Amino acid sequence: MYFESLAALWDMDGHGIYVWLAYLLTMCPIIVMVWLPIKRFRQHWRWIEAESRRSGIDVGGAAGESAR
Amino acid sequence: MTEARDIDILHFCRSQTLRHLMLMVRSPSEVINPLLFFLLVIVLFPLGLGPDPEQLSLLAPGILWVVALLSNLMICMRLFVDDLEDGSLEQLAMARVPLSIAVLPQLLASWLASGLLLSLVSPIFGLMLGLPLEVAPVLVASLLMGTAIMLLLGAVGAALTVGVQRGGILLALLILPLYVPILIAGTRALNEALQGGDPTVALALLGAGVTGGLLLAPLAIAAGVRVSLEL
Amino acid sequence: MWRIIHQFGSPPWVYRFCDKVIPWLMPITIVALLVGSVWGLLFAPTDYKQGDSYRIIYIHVPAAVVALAGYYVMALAGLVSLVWRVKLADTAMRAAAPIGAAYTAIALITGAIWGKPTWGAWWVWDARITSMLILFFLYVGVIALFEAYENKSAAARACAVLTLVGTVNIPIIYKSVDWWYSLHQPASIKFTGESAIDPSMLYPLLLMIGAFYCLFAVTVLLNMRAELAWNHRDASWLKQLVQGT
Amino acid sequence: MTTALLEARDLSIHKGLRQLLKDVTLCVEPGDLWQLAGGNGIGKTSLLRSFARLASIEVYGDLSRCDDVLYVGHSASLKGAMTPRQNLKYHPSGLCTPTDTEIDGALAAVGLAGYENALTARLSAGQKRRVALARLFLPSGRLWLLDEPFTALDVAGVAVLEQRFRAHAQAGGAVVFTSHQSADLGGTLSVLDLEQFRGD
Repeated sequence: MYFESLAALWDMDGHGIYVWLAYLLTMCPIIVMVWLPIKRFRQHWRWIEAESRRSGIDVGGAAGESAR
Repeated sequence: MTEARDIDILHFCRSQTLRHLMLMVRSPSEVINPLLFFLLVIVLFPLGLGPDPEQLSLLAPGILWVVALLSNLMICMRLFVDDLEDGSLEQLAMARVPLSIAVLPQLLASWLASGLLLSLVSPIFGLMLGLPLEVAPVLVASLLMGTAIMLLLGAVGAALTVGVQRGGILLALLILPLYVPILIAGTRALNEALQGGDPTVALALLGAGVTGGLLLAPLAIAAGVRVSLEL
Repeated sequence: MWRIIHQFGSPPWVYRFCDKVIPWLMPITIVALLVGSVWGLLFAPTDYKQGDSYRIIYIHVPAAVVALAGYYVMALAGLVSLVWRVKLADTAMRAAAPIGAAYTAIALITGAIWGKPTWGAWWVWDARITSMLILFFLYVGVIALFEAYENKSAAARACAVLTLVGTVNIPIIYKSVDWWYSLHQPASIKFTGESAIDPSMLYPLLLMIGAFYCLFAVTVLLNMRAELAWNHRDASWLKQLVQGT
Repeated sequence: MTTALLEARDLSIHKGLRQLLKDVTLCVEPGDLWQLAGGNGIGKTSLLRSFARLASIEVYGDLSRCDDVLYVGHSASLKGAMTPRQNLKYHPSGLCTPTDTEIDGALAAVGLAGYENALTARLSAGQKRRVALARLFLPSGRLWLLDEPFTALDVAGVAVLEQRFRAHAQAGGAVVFTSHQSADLGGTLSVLDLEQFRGD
């Protein structure tokens, strides 16, 4: 590792605050950008499940076109 | 049955330009308001920055161009709105002339009534900002070309936002980033002229902008109009 | 003959494509991001001029590169949806716009933070940063236009036109901002360090750029899958998939 | 190219996720008079606009037609600040370059003889509608696509219009118009009831 100790890594002779702040402000949006669509997709998926269970349509199998 | 006479594009463009010029003459406020706006906003800057001519003349190129840009934006906000409301835009799309050519007459008429007048009047406003008269030819030339490109780009934004309620603010958001190169080239031309440098490079760039705009922008305007007609 | 070309890339096909690609692309992206960051932060040598603050380059440059590439991806999707009227290109464009805007924002924020130690000011009107700011407004313009239309198919067509116009203008904007910058401030240190960069610093940078590209692809696919699931919530093919699993 | 002026094969029109019309098939030959009938909101105007190719984003299917088209929509496409004569002379559809005599003749035909130089803004809604319809009396396209041509017209106006339709059909043109009233154009009129194409 380039730095002798963890303290040196954290401090980075004075520039540490900027580097870690930049990384924090990058990783947070990235995590949100990845997590948000997954959450939305799961919501839609559960909604479709509930919808098809509520209207009791047998969608799969030979019936093919849903008997609406 | 009387076969519709074959359409002559030149005649169509001439008659449409005449039509729009006639409409502008009939509603003069549409022509005079942008000029008044231009004057009013220019007056604000000395009030804000102080009356001292040296300082003002340093900032004059930037001020003149930013204000020309904003008044051009104001013109573009009203560009297709009336025609969409009364159905003329629909008929224009139905004309047997390609739509990208059919929109040009209206732009020419708008430019004559706004860009041209603005450019010819700007040396007077320049004087108020301490801009010497020697620079006037470069100012007028750069504004003539600049307002033409800004109208072409603004028309693209106008075509896309005409079908939307309160499309004016949206138009500014879409189009101002595209105005940046014109602003840079225009102020560069003026600054070079002021400092005795050679403004022809910037003026040439503006000229390239006009020809490029005339070629490419109508395609985007036609596509934008077709989208707005779908709503 | 006015005839619409076959609906290439029908929703079910693209949905399955997303389902197939995401499971293996996601881990690759995470690994690449972690390795790149650790490599850049911990193992890469320091820069003799700027000191350790240069390590921000490992997120600033990839974000800037992908932000610009993202706009061209969006313009490509727009072109495909304009010319071949493929509905899926509309969803791709709608998915890519906010992500591209986010990357541009990241590039701006990290650029500003980087500017503080090296140039002493939070905001520096450097050519690169200014062009990035204008690119951000182009993205916001596309998103705003999309939200302004009620009829989303027309919105996609309008955004396609806008992105194509934007694509033509981006090089002009970048060149004119450089030209403007070179007049007022003769080239001081180039922000993104075109100067020959030492290989030990370069490899983590290339890895991070690759990681950001994968991340862009994954987030776009995730957004598209969520969008598809909502747009086709009452389509039978989706119900079968939901029932089937 | 067949002699048909307009040919639509399994055209389907969507509005968002809802399908307005599906499998619309229509072939308009020279001399035809077609009325698109159906309740409100069935999609008459959308179908007519898709024929005019003003609506094309959410329209799928095959549609081919001649280019020589005259379209009159709901709005009268007239400028209030101009006189009826100028409106017709400089009309944006630019279908033809009418001479003044032709314009006066057309305006007289729709019963606006004395109004050539009055400002269009001062005319009543019915009169504005007539100025718009005066375009049918000028040399114009072979295929007419008219949206609710009979609205805001009195009985005399309707009769004049029906007579013009018959004359245009006999001269080898064709008219496709939407109207929820039943127009008595005798045998030549064929009615396309859009109920049969209602989407799901």
